[in-house]
Amino acid sequence: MPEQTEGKAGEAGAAPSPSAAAAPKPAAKGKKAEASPADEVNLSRRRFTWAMIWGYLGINFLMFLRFFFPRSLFEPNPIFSIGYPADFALGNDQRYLMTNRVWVIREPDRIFVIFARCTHLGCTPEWKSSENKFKCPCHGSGYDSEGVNFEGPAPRPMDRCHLELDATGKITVDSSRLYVDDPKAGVNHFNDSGAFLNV
Amino acid sequence: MAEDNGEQKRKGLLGKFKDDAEGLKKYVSEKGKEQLEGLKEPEKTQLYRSIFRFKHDETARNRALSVLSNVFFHLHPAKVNRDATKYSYTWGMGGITFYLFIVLTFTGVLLMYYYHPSKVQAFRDILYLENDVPFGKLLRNMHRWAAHLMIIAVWLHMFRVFLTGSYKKPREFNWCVGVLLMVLTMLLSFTGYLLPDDQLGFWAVTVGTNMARATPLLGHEGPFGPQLGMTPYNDVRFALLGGSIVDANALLRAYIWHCIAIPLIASIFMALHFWRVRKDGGISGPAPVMLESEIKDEKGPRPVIMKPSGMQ
Amino acid sequence: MPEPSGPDPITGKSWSTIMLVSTFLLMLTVAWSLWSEFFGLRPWRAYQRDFASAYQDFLGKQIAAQTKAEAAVYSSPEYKKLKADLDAAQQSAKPKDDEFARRIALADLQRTAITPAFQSARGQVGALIYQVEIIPESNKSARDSAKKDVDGAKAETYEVEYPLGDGKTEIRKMNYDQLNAGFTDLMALKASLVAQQAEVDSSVKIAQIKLNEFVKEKLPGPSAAGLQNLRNAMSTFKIDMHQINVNPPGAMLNYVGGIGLVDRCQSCHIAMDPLVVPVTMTLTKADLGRTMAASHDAPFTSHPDQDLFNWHPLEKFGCSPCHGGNGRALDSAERGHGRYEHWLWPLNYRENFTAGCQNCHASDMVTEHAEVLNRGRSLYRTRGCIGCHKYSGFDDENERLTTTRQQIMQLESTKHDYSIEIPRLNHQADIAPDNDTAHKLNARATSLTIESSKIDAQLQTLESVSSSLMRESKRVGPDLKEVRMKLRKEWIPVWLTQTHTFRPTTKMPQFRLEQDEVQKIAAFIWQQGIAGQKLNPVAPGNAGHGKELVESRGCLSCHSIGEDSKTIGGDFAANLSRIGEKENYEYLVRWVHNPRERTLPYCPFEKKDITPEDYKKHRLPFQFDLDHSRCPNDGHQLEVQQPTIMPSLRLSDEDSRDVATYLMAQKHTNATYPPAPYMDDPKLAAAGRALVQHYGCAGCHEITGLEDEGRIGTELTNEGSKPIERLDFARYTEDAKRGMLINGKTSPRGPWYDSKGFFEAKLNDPAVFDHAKFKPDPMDRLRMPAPNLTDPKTHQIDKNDVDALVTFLLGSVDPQLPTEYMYRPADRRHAIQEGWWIVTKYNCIGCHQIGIDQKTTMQDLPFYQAENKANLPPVLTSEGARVNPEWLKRFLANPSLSTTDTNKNGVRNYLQVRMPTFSLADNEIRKLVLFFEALSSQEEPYIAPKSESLTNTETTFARALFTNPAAPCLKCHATGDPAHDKNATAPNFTLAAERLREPWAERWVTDPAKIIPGTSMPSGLFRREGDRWVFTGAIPSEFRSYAGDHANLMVRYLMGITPDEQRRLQGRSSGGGASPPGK
Amino acid sequence: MWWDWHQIWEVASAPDNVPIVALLFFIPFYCWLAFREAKKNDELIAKLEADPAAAKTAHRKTQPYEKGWDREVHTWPYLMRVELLAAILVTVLLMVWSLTLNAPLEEPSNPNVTMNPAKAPWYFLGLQEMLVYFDPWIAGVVMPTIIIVGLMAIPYIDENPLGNGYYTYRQRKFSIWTFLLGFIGLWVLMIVIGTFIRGPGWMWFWPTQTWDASRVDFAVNRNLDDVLRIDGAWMAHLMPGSWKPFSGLIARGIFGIFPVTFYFLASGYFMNWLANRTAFSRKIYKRMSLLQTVTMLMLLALMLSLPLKILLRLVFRIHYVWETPWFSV
Repeated sequence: MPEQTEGKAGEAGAAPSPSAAAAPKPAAKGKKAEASPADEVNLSRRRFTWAMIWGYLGINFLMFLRFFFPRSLFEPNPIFSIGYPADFALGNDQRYLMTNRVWVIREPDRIFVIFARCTHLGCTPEWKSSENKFKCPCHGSGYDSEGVNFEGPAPRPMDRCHLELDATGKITVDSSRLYVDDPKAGVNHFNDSGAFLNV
Repeated sequence: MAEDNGEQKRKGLLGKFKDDAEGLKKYVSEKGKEQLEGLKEPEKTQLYRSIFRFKHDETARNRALSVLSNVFFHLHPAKVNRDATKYSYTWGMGGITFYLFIVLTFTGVLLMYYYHPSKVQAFRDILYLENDVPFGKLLRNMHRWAAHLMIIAVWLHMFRVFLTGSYKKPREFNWCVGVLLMVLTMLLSFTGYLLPDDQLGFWAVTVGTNMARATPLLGHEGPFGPQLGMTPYNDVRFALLGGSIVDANALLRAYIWHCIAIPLIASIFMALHFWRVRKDGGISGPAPVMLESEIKDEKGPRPVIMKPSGMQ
Repeated sequence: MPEPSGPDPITGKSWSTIMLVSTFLLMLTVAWSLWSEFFGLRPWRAYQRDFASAYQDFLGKQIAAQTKAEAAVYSSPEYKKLKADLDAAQQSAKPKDDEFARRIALADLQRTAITPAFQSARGQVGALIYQVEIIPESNKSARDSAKKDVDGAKAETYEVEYPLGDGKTEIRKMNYDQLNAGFTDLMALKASLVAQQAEVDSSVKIAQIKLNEFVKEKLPGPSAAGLQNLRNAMSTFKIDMHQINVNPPGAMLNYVGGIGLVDRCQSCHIAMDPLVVPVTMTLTKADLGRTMAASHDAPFTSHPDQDLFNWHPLEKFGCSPCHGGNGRALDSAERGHGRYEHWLWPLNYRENFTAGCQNCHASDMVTEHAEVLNRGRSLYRTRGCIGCHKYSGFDDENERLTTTRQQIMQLESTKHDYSIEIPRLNHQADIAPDNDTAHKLNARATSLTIESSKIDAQLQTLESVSSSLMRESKRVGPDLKEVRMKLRKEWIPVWLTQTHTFRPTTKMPQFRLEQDEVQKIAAFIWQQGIAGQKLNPVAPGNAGHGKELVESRGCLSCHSIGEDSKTIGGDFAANLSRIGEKENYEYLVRWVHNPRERTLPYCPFEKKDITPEDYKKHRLPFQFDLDHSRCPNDGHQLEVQQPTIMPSLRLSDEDSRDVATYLMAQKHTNATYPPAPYMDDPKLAAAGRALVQHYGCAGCHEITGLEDEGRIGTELTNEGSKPIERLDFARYTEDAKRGMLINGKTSPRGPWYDSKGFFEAKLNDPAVFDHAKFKPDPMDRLRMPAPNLTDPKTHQIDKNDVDALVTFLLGSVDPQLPTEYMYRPADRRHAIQEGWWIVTKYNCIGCHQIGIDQKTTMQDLPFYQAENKANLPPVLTSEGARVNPEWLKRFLANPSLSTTDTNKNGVRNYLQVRMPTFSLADNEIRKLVLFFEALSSQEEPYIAPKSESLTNTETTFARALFTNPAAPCLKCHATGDPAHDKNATAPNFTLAAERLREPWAERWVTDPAKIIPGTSMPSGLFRREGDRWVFTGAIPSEFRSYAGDHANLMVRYLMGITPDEQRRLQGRSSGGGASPPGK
Repeated sequence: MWWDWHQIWEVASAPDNVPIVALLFFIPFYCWLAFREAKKNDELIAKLEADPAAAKTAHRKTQPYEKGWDREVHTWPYLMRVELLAAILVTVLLMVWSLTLNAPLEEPSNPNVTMNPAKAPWYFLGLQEMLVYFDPWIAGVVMPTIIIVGLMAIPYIDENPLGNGYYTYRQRKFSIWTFLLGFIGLWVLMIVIGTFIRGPGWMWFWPTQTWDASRVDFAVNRNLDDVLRIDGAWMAHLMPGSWKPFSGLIARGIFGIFPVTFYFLASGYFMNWLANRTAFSRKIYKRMSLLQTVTMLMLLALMLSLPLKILLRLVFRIHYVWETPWFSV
């Protein structure tokens, strides 16, 4: 004896539902006379029943959607400490490129952290110390020593990470909070507090 | 609205626009209303009809069609013995089993999204499911309990079929298929037992597969096994576990048996099972009782082999 | 056709109702599942809501208080002044500062102005240059034309609207080079400008810093504003899961314990989240108006030991690696704490928290911040657990010794084979048919000869190693070979039966022995003792003087004396109260004189004591000590010392007698001992031997014939992670599972079927799991004796001791963290780690203060209070920086610094208390020296700084200073002249040269109190004058002109001082001579 | 410790045992349901047998029927609604179950620590229990195979044309009893034993007896030949010297054949007798072909061998009845 899934219950949805049985129409029964009670079908109740079945399926569907978004990941933690400001000499520092995909830039007056992602299509540019610029291997965008684009298709300078001093005076970087400078959009957050540290 | 335009000509541009707007408004409101009306009965929409190729006024024909023209339903006959709908006769266990099988497939597939069949991760993935994945715990519980329920359902189904003698001619073969399906069900559950890679599963499977050591001829501890050169590394148990102990390979094998191989085989047999139910004359009963007095005596020579069915 | 009597029961019945009901149920279940997903499994939401409100109230109060405090400070004159300074500084700096600011801004403007032009120019030129490069050198013409293009591009000018400041701009035509130059120049310019600006602002910065420091000092903790921010944050506090995702960047997916670790503890213990409660703040339940009693109604305290986070940052360690528990489970406290059947790493209970440290700090003897654990470790050692239970890292000299011996024997056999082989080869060579076979054979022979000489070298090393190990290896209990000389016969059985009543503080555990067992064991112990070695009788000494010695020489920093409330002294060694009842006077005299003295040396190879006869056989004098430690029979290293920790105090024979006499008086006069004739029954002894082996007495004691007995107990190195199935709860398994205690009460913490429960039960009563068992044969019973954990005051088992040991055991697990988490430092800290093992082994801390705030046993003794504090042994907190390691080695080897006159302290012979001779093994000395150097972060090896010798003027000046009335050095410092040294309270200068490190000496003379607070050495002898130290006292006129550093001069002089120089000075020294001034 | 209710609760409430507890209710309920139907049918049958005339015309079902009712009803909706309802109710049950009970998850697997008791999944506990009475090769391999084969053979050996498609007891006494014995007695019951009776060390604990892992009980098992003192001593001197050492072995090996063969003959005879008791069963029996008969008798004999062996083992403490170097029974 075969069986129907919720799915089928679904398609059956708008078909005359079981409770239609309450109203076998003479047409349906052919010439056979039949004494059947409660001739009119309680439509609202029928709809309500089906609504609940659909509702159940709907909610389940949503639950399954939620199911695909686990509460914790084991991806590298975007928040990390890069030690004391004094650890960085003038110029750019490659130490955290491999582990965190960032360059730490120390300038006479400030430190900031460039997120090493080309603003064109998201490749990781390389630092060409000879030409004193970042060059993107994918489509040749070039950025100057501050990560500001000057050649190639890149639309805007590379983004900068949020950074702040923790209680012990170490620099904490959060590469999930990025500061954007987009001349076209006319926004520049590079000078927001948190986009750089004064030293 | 051609002649509308005709009139428009004489009017000013502005007025023309006004009227157009008016017309549009009217048009939209009217049509909209009537079509909204139409939506009250979704059965009448084209969309709906494109899916269900029959009308839904409750005529015998449509009731038949709704079953026959539906890929899922049509393994039912259009009409059934009026008493076959009686729960006291059918117990509905076969159906429930199938339903549970589908539930298990759903939940199982979802669980697979988070499960790696590897010694390092298997156990941790279960923890992950329990603690980190929304509804993961619920799904795992459902999967497990549905599996247990399915086994009970299968047994009761068999029990019922026996008690109503529904295995008798012409349903002998389908009974055999049923028996195989039952075995497969238990194997499904058994292979799934190992997957969390916890003590419970590990030792259950160890105990279970250790019996295979003793397979006559094929197990390295079974009768005449050693004489045939069976060792822990070439006997049937090894074939089951992919190793001499329950380890990474065993886990992977269990996983594949559980998620792909057995479900596949089972579904084939299920198809067969259901098809045969129809072909062997639908659900077995309740049939009209037979009387002892009506048994015809055997005629003709008695073959020593079992008699082909139909001889009576 | 007939009408049916009724409606068709199938087609005629409507199911709508039941359908409705069932679908309704369906909806209910779905609602339920949603509820459980979002609330049922999320108890922490309630906690957080609760916390947010309570915390806000708390912060409110804080803010009020803080604002008041701040107001007070801001109105204080100091603050006003500093503020004023700051403003002034700013004022003065302002014009220049603004100027720079303006120019920097301009530079930025200009750069932005030329950047676009420059970028396009650079791009173009770059591209063209590439074009040039790809044309082969050979094709000159093409190359040139290409070059031209480049030049063209370079020459091409761009119009730049170049800002000139205050809004004015000019149109400049700039070609590539100009742009390039301009760009780089501007960058450089800006850099320099910024630098100059910083220069200008430096005064401001300084003032600012001063101000900040002042404020920080006056107003510790977060500022009112900060608090306010916190509070605002809390008012909009988002109820959400707080988790630490321990997954260091760049790490593999599976990290801590093989998996990315996620700890959610902070979701309930929300105050532990530094983002919620800053590390500079602490929060207690009391602060939030909660009581400790209701334990997990509000888990709202901040971490009690915030310092730990400096070395154990949360983002690296999370919570559960140290504390245990199931860090991710949040659906209930029980599951989160991992306190359910199938979680292998449950949360440690409060009293065992420090168990977690052992995970990584297993190789420490002393771990900071982990008092309980440390106590556990030292108990494990001192209470003799180690005697039966191996624990890797703990006192394994014996094992190492055995392996060394095996190596030795193996090498010797090889050597022996060679010695046979070589002549054989030579012989064959002689009879060899032809030359080159002969050569071959000879060559082989010679190579073997060389080989065997190599082996000799190896053997020598191994021998020295084994002798060193033999010195290191100590036993917990006394040597029982000398029992006949030492003990009163009748006392032994009494001791065995009532160990803990006779001496409540003894280390020896109480064994559970049947009376006959006691007799057998006692008999064996008695009869295995060395017989026939009579000690010649000694006259009794002066008990009174003995008492003084015991109290003054420092015996009491290890030993205690007196009973119950009258007990004084340390608990490191035995309590001497009833020693008189058991000891034999002559033996005691010998022991006090030198505890390491042995009656007969023991040869580990022949496995027997070497008797005078053996020596006679080889015509050797019967003399054995550390310098004569080779066996007369086989030349191997002998055990020539008592394997006891107790050092020699180098007392004279008289003193030893006096002490012994005094000690012999320590007894209960009314104590009686039944005669024990059976002690001489050889049959009993034979049975006794088996028993002694069975109970593993040889683990702690040296016993004839059982010297090499191994440890009988299970190894406990990984006891903590032993699966519960392997811990036999015997008849109590079910009770333990159901939380019923052995005494029938219900256990406060519910089921105790876990390691903790087992350890506790076992330590409280080692026999517990024999209860209700039927074991008529005592040999079947559990052997573990009752360790002495009773608190002598309460006579109850000291719960703290049990907790400490349990903590230690719970922490002893197979490593679950990646090896890089293990604390195995390679740098100085390693030396410190190593050193503590020895320092605690010999109880150096009984007399010396080594750790900064560590207390010594001695400083609490009644004889060292008030003015007697000066008689305490030296504080060693800066020893590493103070002394020359070479000297320290010598000193540790022989603290009297003299071979002849040893009855004194080498350095501070003015002290009553005596630095004893531990006859440490070289290995130990090495470790100790490194330890001290590491403690005061000194480099190793030490290379003395070169100091230029004094000119004559300097010498005379130095002498003048030295004898200056303002600095009566020789008043206190010893000189070697007995008359003078009577009142000396400081070391002799003649030692300085080889003992002290110059830099330290300089720091010392200038400000001793800074190095050792409360030292009797006067501070303020020198005052800072510019960059040099100048003597504070009156300086003789002729030296006023001296430009050098006085302190340095003084030190250099001291380093060169000789005895007769000293004598010469003594005459002149105003404070010198027998009578200090002021008398 | 006796009367330990906590123990029972512990076992019964273990999440994985819930299905078995459920089984304890399902089986009786459905048996009751089935036999209620059977009773009705049997009464109807009796009536009709008594009155052949009526038999010609009567509506041969217990289910009510009246003229004018459809003999067949539309699957849609009349069957569908049953199925839909069943689906919904099962879903509800499942959800509630999953929300109230968590699927067990124990310690990470560890080959060095065996759980005590180490139990197979509940639905295989029958086999595991069989392991106590038979060698693994029988309990673990032969028996399961025979069960499967036997089940599949049923339709081919059951020659009773009656009771096809309706519940009846009278018309199928023999087969129904056999099946009940097999399914309930030898399968479900064994599972229940394996779950509730078998404690640590697979020892037999009566309900309300504490599962004490440290319990020690005396269970020496002898082979039948030991009991009968078969040592082949007398054979020894009929043999060439080189064989002598094996005489005992051989003697036992040969001896074992007798009880086994005897059992099969005896049980076969017994079954035969059983199957020939009523006139009806004789009739059916006559219809069966030789092969059918033999197969049936074999299967029945094998089935009965289980309870018999249980008896031998538990009561007479007999380990093997037939011991050979290669296999033992």
